[in-house]
Amino acid sequence: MFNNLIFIILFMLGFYALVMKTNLIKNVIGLNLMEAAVFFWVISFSDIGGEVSIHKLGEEVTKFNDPVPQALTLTGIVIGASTAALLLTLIMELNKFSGTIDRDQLEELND
Amino acid sequence: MSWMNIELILLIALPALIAVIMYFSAGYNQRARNSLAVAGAGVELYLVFSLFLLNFEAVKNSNFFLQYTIGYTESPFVINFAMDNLSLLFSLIVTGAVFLIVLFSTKYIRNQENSYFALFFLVLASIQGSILTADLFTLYLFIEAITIFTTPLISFNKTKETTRAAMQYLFYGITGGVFFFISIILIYFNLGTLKMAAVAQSFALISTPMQLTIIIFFLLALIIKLGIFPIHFWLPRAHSACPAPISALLSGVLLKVYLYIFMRLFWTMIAFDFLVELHLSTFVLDLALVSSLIGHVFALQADELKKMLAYSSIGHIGMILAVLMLNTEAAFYGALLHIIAHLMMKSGLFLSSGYLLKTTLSHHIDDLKGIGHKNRLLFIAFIIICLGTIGMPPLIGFVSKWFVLLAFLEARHYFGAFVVGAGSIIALIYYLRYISQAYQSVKMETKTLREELISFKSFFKNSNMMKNVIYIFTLLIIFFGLAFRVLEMPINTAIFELLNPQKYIELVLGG
Amino acid sequence: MAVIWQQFLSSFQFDSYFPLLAEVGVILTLMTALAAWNYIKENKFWYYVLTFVYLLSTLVVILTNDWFFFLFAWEMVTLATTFMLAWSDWKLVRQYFVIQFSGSSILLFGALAANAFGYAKIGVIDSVPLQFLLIMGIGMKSGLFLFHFWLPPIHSEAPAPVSAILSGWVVKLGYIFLLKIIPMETGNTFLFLLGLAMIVYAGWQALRSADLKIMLAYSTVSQLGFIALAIGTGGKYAFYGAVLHIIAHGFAKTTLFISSGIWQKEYGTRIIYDFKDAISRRPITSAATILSFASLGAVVFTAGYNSKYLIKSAQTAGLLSTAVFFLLGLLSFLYAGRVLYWFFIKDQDYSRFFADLKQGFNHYQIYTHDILALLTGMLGIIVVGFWPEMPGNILSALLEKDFHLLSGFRDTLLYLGFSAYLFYNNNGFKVEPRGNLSLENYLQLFLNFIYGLSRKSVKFDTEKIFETFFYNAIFNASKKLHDFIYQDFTMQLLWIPIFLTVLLLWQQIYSYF
Amino acid sequence: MDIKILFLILVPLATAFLIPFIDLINAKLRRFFVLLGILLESYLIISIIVNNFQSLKNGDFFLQYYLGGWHPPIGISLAMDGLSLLFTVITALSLFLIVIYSIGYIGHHEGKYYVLYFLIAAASMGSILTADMFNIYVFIEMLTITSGALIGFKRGKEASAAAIKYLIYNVLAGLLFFLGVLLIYFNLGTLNMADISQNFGSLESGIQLFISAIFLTAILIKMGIFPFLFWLPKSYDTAPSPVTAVLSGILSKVYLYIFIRVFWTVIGFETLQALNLNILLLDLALLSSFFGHVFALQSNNIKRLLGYSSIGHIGMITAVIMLNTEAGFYGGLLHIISHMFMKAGLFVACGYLLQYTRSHAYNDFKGVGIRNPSVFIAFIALLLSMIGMPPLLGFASKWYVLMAFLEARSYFGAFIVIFGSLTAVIYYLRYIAKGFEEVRLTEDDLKEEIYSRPLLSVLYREKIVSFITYAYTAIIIGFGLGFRFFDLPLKMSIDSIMNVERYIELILGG
Repeated sequence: MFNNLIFIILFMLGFYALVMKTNLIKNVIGLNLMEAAVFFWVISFSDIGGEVSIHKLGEEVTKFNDPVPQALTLTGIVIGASTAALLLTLIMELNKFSGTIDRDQLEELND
Repeated sequence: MSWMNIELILLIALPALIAVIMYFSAGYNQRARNSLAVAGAGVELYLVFSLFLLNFEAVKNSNFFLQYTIGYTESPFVINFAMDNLSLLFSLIVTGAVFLIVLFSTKYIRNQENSYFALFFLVLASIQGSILTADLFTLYLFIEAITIFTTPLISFNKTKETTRAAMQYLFYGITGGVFFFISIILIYFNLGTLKMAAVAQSFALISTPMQLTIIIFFLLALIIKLGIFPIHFWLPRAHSACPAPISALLSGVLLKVYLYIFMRLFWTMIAFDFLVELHLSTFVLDLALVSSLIGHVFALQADELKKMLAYSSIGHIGMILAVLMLNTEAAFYGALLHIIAHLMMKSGLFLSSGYLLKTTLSHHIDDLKGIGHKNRLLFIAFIIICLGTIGMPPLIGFVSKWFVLLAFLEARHYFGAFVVGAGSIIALIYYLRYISQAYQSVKMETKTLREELISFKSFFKNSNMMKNVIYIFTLLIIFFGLAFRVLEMPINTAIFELLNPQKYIELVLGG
Repeated sequence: MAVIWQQFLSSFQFDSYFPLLAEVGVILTLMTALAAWNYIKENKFWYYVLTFVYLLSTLVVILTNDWFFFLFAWEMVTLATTFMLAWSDWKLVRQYFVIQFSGSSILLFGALAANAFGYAKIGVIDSVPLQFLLIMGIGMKSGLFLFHFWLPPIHSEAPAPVSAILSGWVVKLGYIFLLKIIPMETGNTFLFLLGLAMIVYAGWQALRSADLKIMLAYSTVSQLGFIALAIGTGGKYAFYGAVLHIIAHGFAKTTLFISSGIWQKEYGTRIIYDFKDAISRRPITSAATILSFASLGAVVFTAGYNSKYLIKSAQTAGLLSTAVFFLLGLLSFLYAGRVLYWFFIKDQDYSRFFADLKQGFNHYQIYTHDILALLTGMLGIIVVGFWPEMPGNILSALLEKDFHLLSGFRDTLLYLGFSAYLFYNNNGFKVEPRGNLSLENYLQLFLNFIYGLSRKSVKFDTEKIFETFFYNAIFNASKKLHDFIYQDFTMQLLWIPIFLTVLLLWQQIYSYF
Repeated sequence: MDIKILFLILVPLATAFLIPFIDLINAKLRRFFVLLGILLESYLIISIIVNNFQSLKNGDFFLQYYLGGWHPPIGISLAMDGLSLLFTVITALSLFLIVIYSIGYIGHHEGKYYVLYFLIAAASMGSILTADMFNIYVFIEMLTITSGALIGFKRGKEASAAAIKYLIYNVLAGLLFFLGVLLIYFNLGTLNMADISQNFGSLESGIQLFISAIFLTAILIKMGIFPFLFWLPKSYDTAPSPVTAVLSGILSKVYLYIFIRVFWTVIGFETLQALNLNILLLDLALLSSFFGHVFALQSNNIKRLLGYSSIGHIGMITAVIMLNTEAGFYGGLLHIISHMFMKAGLFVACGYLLQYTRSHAYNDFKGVGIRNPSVFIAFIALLLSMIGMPPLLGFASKWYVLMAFLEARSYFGAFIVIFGSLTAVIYYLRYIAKGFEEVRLTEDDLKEEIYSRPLLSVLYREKIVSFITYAYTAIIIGFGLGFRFFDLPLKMSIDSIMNVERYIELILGG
């Protein structure tokens, strides 16, 4: 139960940063925080104390963690990184043109 | 009565074909194109007239009936045509008037003739289609086609105000179309069929509130299209913005087609007593009368000749609709006669105004000074037609006004009779306003005279064709004024057709 | 086509005195056509075409008993006479046409109402409201009391032969029609009162007018009053009186208007005071004028006396009716006599009368057509005067009617005395000449009023209601809604958690509703 | 085991990765290589249709491919049934047309543009064909990132702001989708759609509600239904018009497909009904359609207006599908097809018309109709078909949608459809009128206009650009008259939605 609790706290923190903060970069950080929370939750959920699920020749392995969530998290991390990179470049672009990255001053974001 | 008479399709396909040829005939010299247009309209008229003559006996004892169906049979999107006396009469007068209008416009239109004639013949095709159709879906198809094809014609000479008029016309046309669409879909939803005859048979099965909604939406659509009182303001702007032959086509011919559709919908399809028991007929009657009065009163203040003519056609259409709603034998006779009379008179008026306004600086009343002296004989023809619209005796206007008034008085509807009388007096006043303006002597300084003659040199070179068309209209009016009994036979058979839809139903379904 | 022709022919009705009236109409039109030969100079051909059309339609109006052809023909009469006015001034055409057209639409309304109420043919109509409606219809066209305002200006301005036709016959068609529809026995009291008012009012106006043609126009109105009175009283002799009066007044007024045309050509003015030594210059015209004025004033052996006597005899005998009639007779004698007084009596010197007469005859160039017209007019008055039952005694009922010529002679002498006394001491009612009446400004006033009305009515044109409603209202509403939903980015992002909670709690929310 | 499906995804992927190398050789070749790629793609689809035309005929069309040979419960598999065939065909057709359009339209950084474009192509093909939940997530994220980059393609203040807003929304949605997939995995232990739908019913209703709520929010954000329609109009406005054509034409339809697949085959409509979510969704979709049309009324920027109107239409389609009746699906799918062609056509035409106007604002739209008349007539034809004029495709689809609403007795839905077409008449006519207005180009206007903006497209490319608009109008009119042609594919896709058991039995049984 403990890992669900941490997941929810981290998720809410990230969401708070994303929604309430007016600085765009903080929003991106918040977004990554939410993604990290999900990855953490997945790994913690699927860890049953077993071996790493790499098959050594000749060895008999009884208990190993389920490899599928780990694969999912790997892809998730890749996707999170690429979205963050894209968002940050766009924020730099916006800053170049309008000089600020503060959501309140930027009128274009609202309409 | 063979099942598949090919003439009906020919009537619609021919103008469409000519339109296509016309569109791609940009390169040909003008004379070839004009003769093609005239030949096309002539063949169309010949076709309709031969239909009338060939089965003259059938028309006489009113069992004239042709039918044709194409398209996927089971889905609602089947297209079937049927022509009985009423549609034969209408298609006859419509094609006749359109033939004369084409004759006039070959000389009148000077630029972009190919797109003009292409659109014109497309409109003619859709008019024929909407007259001949026997099911609601094709009717909706053709009504939308008419709206779409007439809009570019209205904004033909590309000024700011004509485009505004065209846009307003398109907007109200489409909203009318949407209302029509709603009622069609409700009918299809309740009865499963869109064939007018089948709908007529089983219209009673629908629950009364649904009947009420269907009828109301039909009425709304037609009130918008006919330019009846609350939504009439687009009509003067649209009919005065377009070139003269087009405004003749619109207010002379097109309004009559919508009246025909009104008759077809509320007499053959939805039996008229549905309307009576829903007390809608009295409502529409009074609305039409108010619209007629409004039309005439507003015509008084119209400062442009064509706008005044458009307002007066609102007045006349309101009157015809009111007489129709009386639903008595005499009322139909008066209405049909007035439809024919108004068709001839209004097209004649618009064509002659087109010719007259070619020589003046602008359409405004102050610039009309002295045109009476300049083209003397033509203006006399204009006056004769005006007298006709007012209802002076030797002309057909008197005869139709007589029967309309008679119908009103027989139905003891005194307000209607008053509106007819007052309308013609007001009409006299605003016509006189323009006629007296035209006869004022104008001191032409040499400069304007010279400049005027040069600028219209090309126009006057071959303008006698235009004059002949207008003279033909005047002679027609005078001839029918004296010999209106000639029209009696077709009108009576049409009324007989209208009053008992059973014959139409079992002919369409049985056949 | 053939069908119409049979129906047209079958609708003619040749009973009682209507063929006689038709003949008189033909003669009068002939007279005016002759008079017009010299009067009308440019495009005569069209004038005679119009007269021919007018002649045909009057015959149809009088003889037909089918509503449609009756109205068709009467409209043609109006159309023909309207265009005849063009020879003097186009404005007249406009005025005359507007008024006649509104009159004819009322008449159309009445005729159709009668047709709708079951009177398929023009015949006696019993229901009084219908009679009233038809009288109103006739009113505008034939100058009944309330609608006679247009008659003097138009008849005085029109060219002489045209005003001759107008006053002589066109105005009377209405009364001929009334003869057909008003029941013989009862008559119509409303018509009776109208007639009385017309006689008095128009007579007084005629007395006060200095211009010859205006005086003639007003006298037409007052004589029409006599006809209306006759038809109003009802009874065989009253109707015969009306017929006779129509004929007598027709002849008299046509000759008078033709002669007024000649006087105007001769003297160049229409004011009666400056007609000097008329007899010597125009002997025959003055003879005709004297005779027709005498018939107008109901001098004993002229046509006017017979008809007026018949009308008087038809009244309910009694002191009041005889006194009233004596005064009415005196009034018409006065305005007729006044003109004669100014023409021939007031400060004219007849010292070298015969020399002037002889000189007048030989050197003035005499227009044969005018003379012929005047002679037929005089002949008509004399014939009606001496044979009230018409040659070939068509009006056979008048054969044994005793016209008390002796008492008539006595009345004429009394009238002569009274008028001589009155002319002598208030100087022949000399009134300074008013400018000739014209309807133009009244009509223009009326038209501008109507244009103003319609311009005001356009203000609440539905277009503005629809346009403002459709475009502006909808756009503003959607703008407001858009701004309300689109507050700013944070608000928009907050929608996500809100939506998630709504979804999760949906069961409860749904069960709540 | 049919390799062709895999190639459907691989071909655009390969073209995307090979384009930079082609650039190295010489830039001229790139345009032909791109054409080659898209032609290969369409060849593949045609061959699929031709090969199993017989099975298409008698309705039991089904293709399957197991990646790496592993059978369903473990391996990732691609499946193509009637519905996905329909969507693949129309997406490929639209992609084909838009590629030709963008050859004519895009002037700068063509290489980057085509890479992103073909990635989108691959991702959309992939998400239509996969039968595996996580695989859908991957393709969705691919779509988000590439379309985000394409929206920000024009490097302006507006474009980057729109891209940021778009990305924030969609990445968040992607995250929620990922959460949903994980939840499914932890509860059911499998990721294969057929497997999940088989025993999704066994879960108790609390978990079912939570999972469907998460999926619902994710997909609604992506589709742009009411609470989350804020990113859509802005991104349509600033993106270059071939990109908007792709976004509105293809992407929204792909998300609709995912919506159908997730809620009909995976989660199953009965669970939604049990949770009464379908009523909420129906009303929400109708509300979103209402808002879409109302907001379109007030927008004075042509592309944003088209964005709002596509929100309206998407809302209407989802509502019709939510009715879950035979006629509902028929109307919905037909409207998806017609809306795809109309919207893509409109944006293509818009791109052409707005080339020389100063901005997309309403009063800069002045005189556009007179400057390029023939394209404007095509533009009006497309607008008329959006309103629902009879001879055009829009009318047929509106007819069936309205019939579906009436049969299902949801009169509010019918009202919204009518309201939509009535408001459409108003706001489209406003622009048509503006287009025709005379514009008195004064001397300096002309000078300022021509030299101020970089010439996006080279002149000889004008022909291709206007040609595509005529192609779309031809499709509209052609199919408008012959819409019966869609009867067979629609019937097939309806029964592939309706009976989920056949889908499960085919995938697991195979």
